[in-house]
Amino acid sequence: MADQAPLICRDIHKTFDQLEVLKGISLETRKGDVVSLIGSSGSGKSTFLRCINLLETPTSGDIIVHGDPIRFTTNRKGERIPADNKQVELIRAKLSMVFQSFNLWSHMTVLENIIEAPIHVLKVPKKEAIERAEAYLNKVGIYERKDYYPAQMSGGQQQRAAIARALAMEPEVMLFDEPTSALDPELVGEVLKVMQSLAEEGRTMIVVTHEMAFARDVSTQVLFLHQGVIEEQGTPDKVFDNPDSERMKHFLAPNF
Amino acid sequence: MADQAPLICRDIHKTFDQLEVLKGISLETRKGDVVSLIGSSGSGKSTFLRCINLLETPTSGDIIVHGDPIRFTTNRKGERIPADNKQVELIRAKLSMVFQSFNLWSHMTVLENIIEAPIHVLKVPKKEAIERAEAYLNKVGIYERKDYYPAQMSGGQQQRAAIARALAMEPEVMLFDEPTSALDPELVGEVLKVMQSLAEEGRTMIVVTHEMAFARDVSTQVLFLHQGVIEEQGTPDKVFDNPDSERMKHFLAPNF
Amino acid sequence: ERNLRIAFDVPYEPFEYKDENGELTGFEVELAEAMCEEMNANCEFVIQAWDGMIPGLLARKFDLIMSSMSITPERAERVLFSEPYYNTPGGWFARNDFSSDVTDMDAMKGKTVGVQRGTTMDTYVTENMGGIVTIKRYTTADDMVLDLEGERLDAVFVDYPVGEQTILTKEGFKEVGESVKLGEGVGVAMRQRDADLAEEVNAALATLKEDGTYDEIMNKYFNYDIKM
Amino acid sequence: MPEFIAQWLNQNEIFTAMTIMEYWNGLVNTVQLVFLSLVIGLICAVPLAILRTVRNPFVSGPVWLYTYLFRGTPLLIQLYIIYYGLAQIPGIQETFWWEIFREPFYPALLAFALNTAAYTTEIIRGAIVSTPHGEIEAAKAYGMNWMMRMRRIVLPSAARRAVQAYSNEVIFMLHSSAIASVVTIVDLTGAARNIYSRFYAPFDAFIFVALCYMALTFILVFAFRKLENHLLKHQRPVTS
Amino acid sequence: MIDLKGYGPELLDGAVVTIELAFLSLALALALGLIGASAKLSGNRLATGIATTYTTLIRGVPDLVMMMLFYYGGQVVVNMLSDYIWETYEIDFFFQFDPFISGVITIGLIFGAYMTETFRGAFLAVETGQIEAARAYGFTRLHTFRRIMIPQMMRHALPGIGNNWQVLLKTTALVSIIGLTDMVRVAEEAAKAERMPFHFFIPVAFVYLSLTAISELFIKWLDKRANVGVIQGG
Ligand SMILES: Nc1ncnc2c1ncn2[C@@H]1O[C@H](COP(=O)(O)OP(=O)(O)OP(=O)(O)O)[C@@H](O)[C@H]1O
Ligand SMILES: Nc1ncnc2c1ncn2[C@@H]1O[C@H](COP(=O)(O)OP(=O)(O)OP(=O)(O)O)[C@@H](O)[C@H]1O
Ligand SMILES: [Mg+2]
Ligand SMILES: [Mg+2]
Repeated sequence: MADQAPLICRDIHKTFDQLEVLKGISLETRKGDVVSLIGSSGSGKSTFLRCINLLETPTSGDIIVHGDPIRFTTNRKGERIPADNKQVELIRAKLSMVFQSFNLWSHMTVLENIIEAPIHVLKVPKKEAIERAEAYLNKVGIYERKDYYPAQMSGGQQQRAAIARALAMEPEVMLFDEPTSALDPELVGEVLKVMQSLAEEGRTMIVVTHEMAFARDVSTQVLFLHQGVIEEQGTPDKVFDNPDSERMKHFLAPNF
Repeated sequence: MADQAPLICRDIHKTFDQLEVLKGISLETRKGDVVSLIGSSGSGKSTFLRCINLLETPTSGDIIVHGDPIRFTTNRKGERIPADNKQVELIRAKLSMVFQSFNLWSHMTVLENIIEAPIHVLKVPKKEAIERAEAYLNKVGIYERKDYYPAQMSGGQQQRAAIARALAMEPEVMLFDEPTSALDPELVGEVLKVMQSLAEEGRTMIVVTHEMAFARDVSTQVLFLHQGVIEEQGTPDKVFDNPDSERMKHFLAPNF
Repeated sequence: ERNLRIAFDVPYEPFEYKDENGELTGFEVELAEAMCEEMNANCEFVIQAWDGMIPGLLARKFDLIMSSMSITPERAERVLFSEPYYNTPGGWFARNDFSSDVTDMDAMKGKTVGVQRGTTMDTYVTENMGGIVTIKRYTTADDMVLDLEGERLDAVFVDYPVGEQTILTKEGFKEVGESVKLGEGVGVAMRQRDADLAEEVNAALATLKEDGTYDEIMNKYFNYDIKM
Repeated sequence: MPEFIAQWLNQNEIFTAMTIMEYWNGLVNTVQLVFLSLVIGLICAVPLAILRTVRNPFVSGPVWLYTYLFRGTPLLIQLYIIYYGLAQIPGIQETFWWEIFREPFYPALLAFALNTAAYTTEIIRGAIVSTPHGEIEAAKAYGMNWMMRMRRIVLPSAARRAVQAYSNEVIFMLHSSAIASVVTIVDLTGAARNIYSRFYAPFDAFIFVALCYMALTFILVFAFRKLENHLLKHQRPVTS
Repeated sequence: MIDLKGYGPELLDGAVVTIELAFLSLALALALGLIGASAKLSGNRLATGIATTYTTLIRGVPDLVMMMLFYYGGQVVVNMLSDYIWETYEIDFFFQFDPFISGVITIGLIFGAYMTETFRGAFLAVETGQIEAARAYGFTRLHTFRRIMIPQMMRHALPGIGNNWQVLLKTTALVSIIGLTDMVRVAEEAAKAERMPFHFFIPVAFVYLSLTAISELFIKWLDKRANVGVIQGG
């Protein structure tokens, strides 16, 4: 059980209207993996991440979370949809997402943001949820801000709160969609540092990022997407220092 | 008459509440002069320009437009105000202002914007006003946009329409307040080109600008303002290549 | 002995109103009491606002209406009326300075006349003086007094007892012209299906009119004849 | 078709030629009353709105008070005060004014016009103060005097911003006019009330006028949509 | 104090009726508004159609006509219903359609239509990111609606609710026409009996003025509270 892959994706395709955005993406993770998804804008990184936790429904392909394959069915219009909403909600609770624009709930304080899902989705008792929340707030270093509203904090603090919110679900896998790109350069560092410490603790993470230094130093696996296809995949050393694909070489050129 | 100075300012002071923004600015123009006003933000450039056409009333000092000194009086509160509103309106009609944010009248088409003041202020017959407007629209290169509304055009086109509107008054002096700083870099060029062609025609212009290349290449006189005082004044060659003032040297440093 | 519920809309002096002690009394109330005794019925009095009167009857909230309901063809379609048991005339009232003859159509031409909306007086004026006078319709008699005083009305044509109570009691008004007997009078209203009850009511009323009880009650409240 | 209508009219006790006539007169009264009060209200509102934007509190204060009072109280109360109050002014019955105000139409018109003028004043004021400052400055810089700026720049531009809110006000006025029937005016609602009290058939009487009002409302909505399309064309992107 | 000729207590009772009426209709309007807005945004063609018909019909008809329709017509419907029940089951059921109930229903229905539009706009103003975050954490639709959409929407809806409330308060005056003894009706009766219109209507006008003024302050306060966390707070 402990060795079971936390997340397996097989041949994910996604088409919007006419446009095929993902053309068969597969990914297998082991516990403790940190997967970096890199690629130019529009290559389908966000779409893939959103397919994983079913914010978008993949047009075809399988998603298996901790041995549990997601069941799909077809609705009256002929579209593929998840067969069982309960299952989707359960799966989502196991895959915590951290958004580019934080998406903290603006009418709740930081603490309320963090305990909301554990209490109402995981049915953790309130007292325990608060204790847990405070521990994670300490970990991301904004304990003293717990009673602030999101709008009263800087972007970096908001993103750290969002990470604490994701952590509080004690998820199998954490999904990050460009968690630092909405931040000022000075604030990027503090968020990356928190993420690095999570990686060191052995959390399974999938990170869409433009921070090549992070991808190279922290991840165990790097995926380079181009126009909906995996162009290059492997350890950071392999992908960054010895890429097979011309495109990958081209992609790296201006950044390094 | 033809040799009379189109605009003379003598020792203009302007105080807002406690703050003295202009501390004695003088300027004499000859016909065909292109005066560039440069200086860091808050140095009083806009305020000086607005004093010239009395959008602000100078606290002290004289303004003489084409030999006609503006008369001032004091109101009951002891503030200095123009003595004769009719005179102010006449003077303003002779000094056409082009604003940073264009300020086209949004409920009128471009053509209507241009003929409005000639017809209603200068009492030009409508037919003649339209002919004149079309000529100027041609000159600034947006004739085919004449029936568009401002909101339907790009910033560069709007600013060119605003210049045509100013030209249609056939003014003694044209005043420009940072006419390109609200534009995207690609659009700046088209507006500067129009202004250059006006300078070549021998129009008297006073231009507040951050475009050092324009100030150096096109103007006949450059004024460098600093904290409400003229720190440096002279031909562009003198001011840019041989500045006396330390401040001017410092101001130029990061730009070149 | 059986139970009957009778509805009144109070206050409508002198037909039904509450006296100083809060007791329900008045001409129709006493008549109803006498009628119940005659019919050997156990009566309960219900107070009901005018607008809900017919609807309340139809919904069996009560069984009879004895609240000065004039018999009209429109109402007769919805309820069953007894024989009429009284008929008050319509009276003309105006300010003291009014001097025209209300029956002289030439003199009345162009005058403004107030009536209560939907009453037999309304119908009478509408039918007989429609093109001649301007008719204004009001909800209550009180409304008319203010407009009469404010000279927006020249005269009003209302149920005589109402006029007597609300207009003549105030300064500056008088009765003008003869009062007019209108319509088919006032009857007891019942549900269409209660035809048996209607027969009993008619019989009881007839007895009361014959044995002098009716006159006795009437003379307590009126100094003119309203018997039918 | 006309035969069918005639037959239906014959069978129907409520929609007779006479009641139809009554409804028609009511419609005419409603339309007159609403139209006149809107026209008067708008004519008063424009100068009042301008005064309301003046910085001097002795000028704008009274206008503020007027709009506050009329917007803060129900129109029904205003109507009662004007209708009954006018008659109480000592000696008014001897003046020429009484010839006018003894007719209920005119006190109602006065109340409605004052009410809509107050709301319209605030709508126009809002539109005036939201005129882009730069556009006014540009007008100044081209030598336009105050009058001309108002007439040529501020008001036309404000009118465009006010038209949407004003169309709501017009519809509100149409709906509010239904209370005219409480002071004996036989407008559409008054006609319905008279007919109801004659026949005791609420649905026939009131649903019919409700349909009339709805038709009037839709005509107004349609007209204003056309007007907005025309006035707001400067905000639309060019097609082609 | 002005001499109210002994009508003081009645006027006070009337004011209480006015306020009760206003609050009950507000509650009904808010409920209808929420239902209406949810229906319009549900994506269900039938629900959207019903809600749209509702708002269009209501906004085409004057409040007073609607009120009379409910007051006079409502009773007829109740009667028909109770006749039917009597005839089929011999159960004597009756329900008096009094002016208060008609007033609450009418005003609630009318302002429910306006609230529908207010809420609809407010729901649309909620950022999609906020909802997406809820979905991403496994919230059910109902939970998302209750805990995220409603509180977020309320902030956007408050100004609109405030405006509607101010108009609603003044609309309550109309119930006096269908015979409810609210403040206006008492003043009217007193004015007629004493023949002193100014004496009674002007104080009532001032009660309305102070009610609207208090509401204004209260709404400002609420708005400030609702926006805590959005406007930079202490
Ligand atoms: N809901 C949608 N409907 C239609 N097209 C979409 C939708 N979402 C994404 N796309 C398209 O899918 C493609 C991939 O988008 P995606 O957001 O996954 O790219 P990305 O790799 O995350 O890029 P970026 O680095 O800019 O975030 C784009 O061309 C985009 O326009
Ligand atoms: N209406 C006013 N009231 C008070 N202070 C003013 C006013 N207008 C300008 N100032 C002040 O006067 C000073 C000069 O302003 P001005 O706009 O003339 O500067 P500027 O040289 O045009 O700067 P920029 O390059 O930023 O446009 C500033 O400190 C400004 O805050
Ligand atoms: Mg993306
Ligand atoms: Mg400036």
